[in-house]
Amino acid sequence: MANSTDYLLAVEGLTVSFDGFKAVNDLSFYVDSNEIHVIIGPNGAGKTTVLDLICGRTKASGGSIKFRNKELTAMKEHQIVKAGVGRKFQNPSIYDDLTVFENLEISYPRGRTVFGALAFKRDAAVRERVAEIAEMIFLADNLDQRAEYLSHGQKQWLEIGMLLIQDPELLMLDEPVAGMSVNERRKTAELLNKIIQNRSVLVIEHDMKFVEDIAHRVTVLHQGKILSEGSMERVKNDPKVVEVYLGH
Amino acid sequence: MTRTPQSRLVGRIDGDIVGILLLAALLVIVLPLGLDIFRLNMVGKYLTYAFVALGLVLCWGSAGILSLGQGIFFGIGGYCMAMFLKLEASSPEATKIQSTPGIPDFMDWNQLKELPWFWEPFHSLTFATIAVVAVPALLAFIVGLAMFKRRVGGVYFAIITQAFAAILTILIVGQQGYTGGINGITDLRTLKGWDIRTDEAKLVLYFVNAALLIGCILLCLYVRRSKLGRILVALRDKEDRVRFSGYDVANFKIFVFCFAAALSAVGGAMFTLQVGFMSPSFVGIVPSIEMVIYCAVGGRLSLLGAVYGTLLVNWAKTMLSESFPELWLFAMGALFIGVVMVFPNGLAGLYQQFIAPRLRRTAAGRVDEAADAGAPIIPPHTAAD
Amino acid sequence: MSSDKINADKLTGGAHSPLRRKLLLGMAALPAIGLLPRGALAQALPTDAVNTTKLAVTDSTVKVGILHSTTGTMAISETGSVQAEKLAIAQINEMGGVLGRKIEVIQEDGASDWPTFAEKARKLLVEDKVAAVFGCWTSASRKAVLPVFEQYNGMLYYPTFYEGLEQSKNVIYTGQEATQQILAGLDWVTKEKGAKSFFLIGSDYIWPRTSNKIARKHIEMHGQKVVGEEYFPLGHTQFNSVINKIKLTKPDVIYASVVGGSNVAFYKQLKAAGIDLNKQTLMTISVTEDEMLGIGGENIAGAYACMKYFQSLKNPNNEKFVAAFKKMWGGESVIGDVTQAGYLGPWLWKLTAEKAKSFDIDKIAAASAGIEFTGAPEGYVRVHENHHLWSKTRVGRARTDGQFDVVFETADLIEPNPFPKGYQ
Amino acid sequence: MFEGYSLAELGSIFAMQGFAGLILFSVFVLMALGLAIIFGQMGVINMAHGEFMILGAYVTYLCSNFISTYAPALFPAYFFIAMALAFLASGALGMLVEWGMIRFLYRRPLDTLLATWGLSLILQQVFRSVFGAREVGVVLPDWLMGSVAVTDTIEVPINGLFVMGLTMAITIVIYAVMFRSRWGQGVRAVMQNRVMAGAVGINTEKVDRYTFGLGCGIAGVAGSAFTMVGSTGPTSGQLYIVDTFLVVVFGGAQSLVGTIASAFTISQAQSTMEFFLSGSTAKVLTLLTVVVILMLRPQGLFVLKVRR
Repeated sequence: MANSTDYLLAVEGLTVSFDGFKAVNDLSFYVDSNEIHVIIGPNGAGKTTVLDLICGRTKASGGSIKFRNKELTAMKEHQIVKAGVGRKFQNPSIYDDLTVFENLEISYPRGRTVFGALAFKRDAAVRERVAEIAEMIFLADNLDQRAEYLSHGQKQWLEIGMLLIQDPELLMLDEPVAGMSVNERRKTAELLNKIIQNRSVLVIEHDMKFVEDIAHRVTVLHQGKILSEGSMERVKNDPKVVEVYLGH
Repeated sequence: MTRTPQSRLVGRIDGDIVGILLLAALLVIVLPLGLDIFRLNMVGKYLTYAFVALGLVLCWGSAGILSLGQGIFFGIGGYCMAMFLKLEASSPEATKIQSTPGIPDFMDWNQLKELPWFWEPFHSLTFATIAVVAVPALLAFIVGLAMFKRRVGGVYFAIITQAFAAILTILIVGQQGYTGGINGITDLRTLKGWDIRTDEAKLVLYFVNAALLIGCILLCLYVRRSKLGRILVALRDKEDRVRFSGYDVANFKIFVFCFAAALSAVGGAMFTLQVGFMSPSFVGIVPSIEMVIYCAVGGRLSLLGAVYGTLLVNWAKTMLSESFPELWLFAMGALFIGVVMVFPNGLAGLYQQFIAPRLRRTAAGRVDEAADAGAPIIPPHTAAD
Repeated sequence: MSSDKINADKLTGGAHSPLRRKLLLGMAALPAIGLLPRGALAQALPTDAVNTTKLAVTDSTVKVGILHSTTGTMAISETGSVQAEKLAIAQINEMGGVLGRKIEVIQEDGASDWPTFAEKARKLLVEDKVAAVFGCWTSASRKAVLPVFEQYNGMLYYPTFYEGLEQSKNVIYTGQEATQQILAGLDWVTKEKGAKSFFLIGSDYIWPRTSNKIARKHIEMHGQKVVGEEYFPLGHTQFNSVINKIKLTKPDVIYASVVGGSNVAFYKQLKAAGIDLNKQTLMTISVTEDEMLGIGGENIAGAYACMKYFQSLKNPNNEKFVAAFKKMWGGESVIGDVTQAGYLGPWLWKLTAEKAKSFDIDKIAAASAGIEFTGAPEGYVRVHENHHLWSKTRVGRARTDGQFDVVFETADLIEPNPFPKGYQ
Repeated sequence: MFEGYSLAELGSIFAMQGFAGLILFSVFVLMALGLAIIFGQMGVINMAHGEFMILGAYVTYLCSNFISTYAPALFPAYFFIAMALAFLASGALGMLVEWGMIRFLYRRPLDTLLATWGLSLILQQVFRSVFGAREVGVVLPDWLMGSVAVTDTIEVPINGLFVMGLTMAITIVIYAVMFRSRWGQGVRAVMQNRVMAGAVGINTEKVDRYTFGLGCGIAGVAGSAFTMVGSTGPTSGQLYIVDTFLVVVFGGAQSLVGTIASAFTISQAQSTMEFFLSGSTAKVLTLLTVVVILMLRPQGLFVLKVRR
């Protein structure tokens, strides 16, 4: 394998074990620029762990993760974010005690050091950008509302908004439509289609309909290993995948 | 209160500022007029604990970091000031009966023949004043760096800070030749020749203390209203989200811990000045936890609440132990339990829940809305009587 | 002859000493105010005359303060002093009070907290304007209130044996300072037990450290050896390691100044480790009858304690005192050294006020030197010019029932020497 | 410091020193076991742990008085009765506290810390009002005091042996209860996933209450045993709290083995240092070492690596 790649994200030989149990085992996959890459797989396949490894939440036991040829495994979480990787959690992870405006503002990529934050001014640029994002995530009317009072779907959108405001090159979404109503789901797909312009997206999703709608490429994980990879069409017809999903 | 959305403050007079002005009026006008110098000095002493409570509002209330070792910083601040004052009180003339004149009396009793090196710089008031803030902040920085960078938090942090308080107490008590031991550093007399024991001096120190306190409240308010303040709240709620928004979370925790330490230390220094001595009994575990309850009673989220909470608890302690000493521990214990179980947001929470809405309704009918909006921020029971 | 002497003698049947007679000769010119009826006494000494500094004195009453911890960790120790002081005041009132005025007590709780002591001392002096305060127990609390008493010119009667190194116009120290307590005991144990080597062990704070320093100097001055010196944090409860060290160094005498809860653990573990105090000499300066309650007599029996008073002391004063104390506070109560010293406070103050014919602090302070109290349970005591007491030192041997057998008593009163030359 | 001692003397001293370390170890384990269950398994910070211990000590005191007055024949064996009663008293109070207070505070560990601190203040004052401010002396049966002479120079304190035996017995019982019984399985299930455990039919409230009661009951037994080596007064409990928490945290809160290993490490370190250095210095160094190690390895000595 080459040390230097043209891929935006190159995951090679990635392994992590918890007390001997290999949650991710010698995993390799690549994400191109402007590609929407979906990871699917049954429960416990190690999907969320992969995202955790990329964003630095979990430390790898072996292997490498290169983002634009920079090794991420040696970086701290906030450095990874600054390098251009954004991550959305499975459960909406937003600040309940702050307003929607403040939630977005905190993610605004300025004043991220201690003294930068102390001196941070809420100037016009900030307000405009927050308004712009809020518009995009359907929360323009809720800016002054405490985030805790948002509906589940709105919270998911807010978190996506918090990522968007940072304009990451790689956006990682962990089950963005889980627990949403049909209407919300439709709007979310619309939102995702809007925001995936000019960036790569790595998505974990169970909802096959949704995956089919958006995926450029699909990776199927099973027991920490890749079971199958390729277009949705190809994956769907792979007998190994069928067995894992329907078998037992 | 600071969490009121920005837009609601527009077009209204800032409630926090009104609250602070009212507190200032209480401290600078009402109390000095209503109390004799003896009681006023007591209030002054209580107010030094309010600095600690303010620090805890930021550290614990905002950021969710509960330190059970704030007494450490209060104590170190107090000791730094006490070292300067003790050196001034130990001039060769004043200590000529000692076998080594010119060093503090307790050193002489412990056969020290010369001033230890780390005491030397405390001949300078400037150095001592800087040390009051810098030494505790530095210590907090080191502890914070070690713990927060390794993501020690919550309960573990609380227990480790508590262990530090225990260690420091044993050290101070054990190294009596250098620290004055369990008796502490006592018999402090003058500050640059100005006798701090007189009634006039106590009055002046009271006002200095009150002014410093108001200044520190404003400083805390600035911090809380800055983006940093919102980040602290954010990391209390969802630390990972903050981390994955590109912040080095540990740095923010270290900052707020150091800030709280420095605030506590200012309180300690003012304590030494007003009470006239410093002893290891303010460093240990028990005073450190008591200081947490001051903050909790006032409301761990409210800066002003913390000040009123401190005044109220201490006033109650004095009153109860004067009339029913047996009851004091029961009352204190009940306060701890009550504040956790029944009103977790303390006095400030009660105010916001019951009094503020009623006042808002009343105020709504008036023209002069602004003046009334802040008026009731004083809880019905202050230490004024 | 002054009334106080008569009354005190009546109550306690005090013994006469040559020195006292000398003093009485000097006082012979005083009018016999003691013979006047009570109301007349107050008239003979109008309030304006006995109180020129606006203390809380009326024609019929005088206010004093009692300032001890009744809550917190020190309450354990200080309760006895409070009881003794109240007993003394009740007895004085029964006899007609001081200068014809009944004593009224204002009691404040120091709550085992030193600033609280300072605060309450200030309250007693500034708000209540008491004529005297009986109180404090730990050195730390005394150090905290001392500047207050000096600033507002009050009078403190301090009952605890302590490390010395202090002397104030505003304090009368009714307990022993360190050299008084220590030296005679060391001499006794040397002579009686032929002790050559000592192991010093104490709690880690100023009193044990200062006391051991004095002890060490004295031991080394006499060509004996200190084979170990150890301190443990207050509240420490594990002594097995140091007990092994003691076994290794085999000292002739274990010299202990461990206090509080540590005390209990120390003696229990000593016993459990097979050190029989009937064979191994142990001398303590920190265990009184009060501490024995918690330690349990069976754990410490055989140890020697060195102080100025034991409850079992045989003299008429003490028998009356013990009976009165038990009558007032219950038959279960025990009386330790500090409790007795607390009892002296009000009496000494009364005697001084009557000698000075005034409650004024300055006059009391000036008149204190030379005051003698023949009714003291410990026997005759006299106030030194340095405001400490001349007193005898005794050695008692602990019994299983929680009392001591007094095995030695110095022949003469020992002079208090709070700043001992050669021991610092 | 060893000049002038014969090899035999040194040998026996080291043997006794080793034994002193073991006694300290047993004391630490005994203090920490109850807390390890409450803190480690339930996540509750019980600052009143020391007071539960002292309650056990007071029960022992009452028991000793009662039996020596009314049934002196039983006196040699009273200690066992006292320990059983101490377990019941502290356990019952623990369950009451869980019912009245703790159950509202799960998920808020820092708040349990404050509330139980308040509880400890109240208990202290109750002890003071009931038993007086002074320490009480607990009279022990003669066979418990004294020592066994193994050789001429090595003497082993009987109460030390007793504490060690007791510690071992309690550890085994706890291990059996927590890891070998159906009930222990239930406890662990509830602690790992409350909702799921409830769904499969475990009465989570009851499990909580009994677990808390068990932890407090063990504290009571520990307090009862400590009347042999320590003091019994209203505030004696506070002396133990920092040490106890450090032992539990240092071991890695969830692990019983960890608690025991950490008690062993800390006790040996402290006992050795106490022998070679002076008492206060040893204490400071021990605490400092533990704290520094905890800062370097915040999860404690023993911890399972788990997925988050």
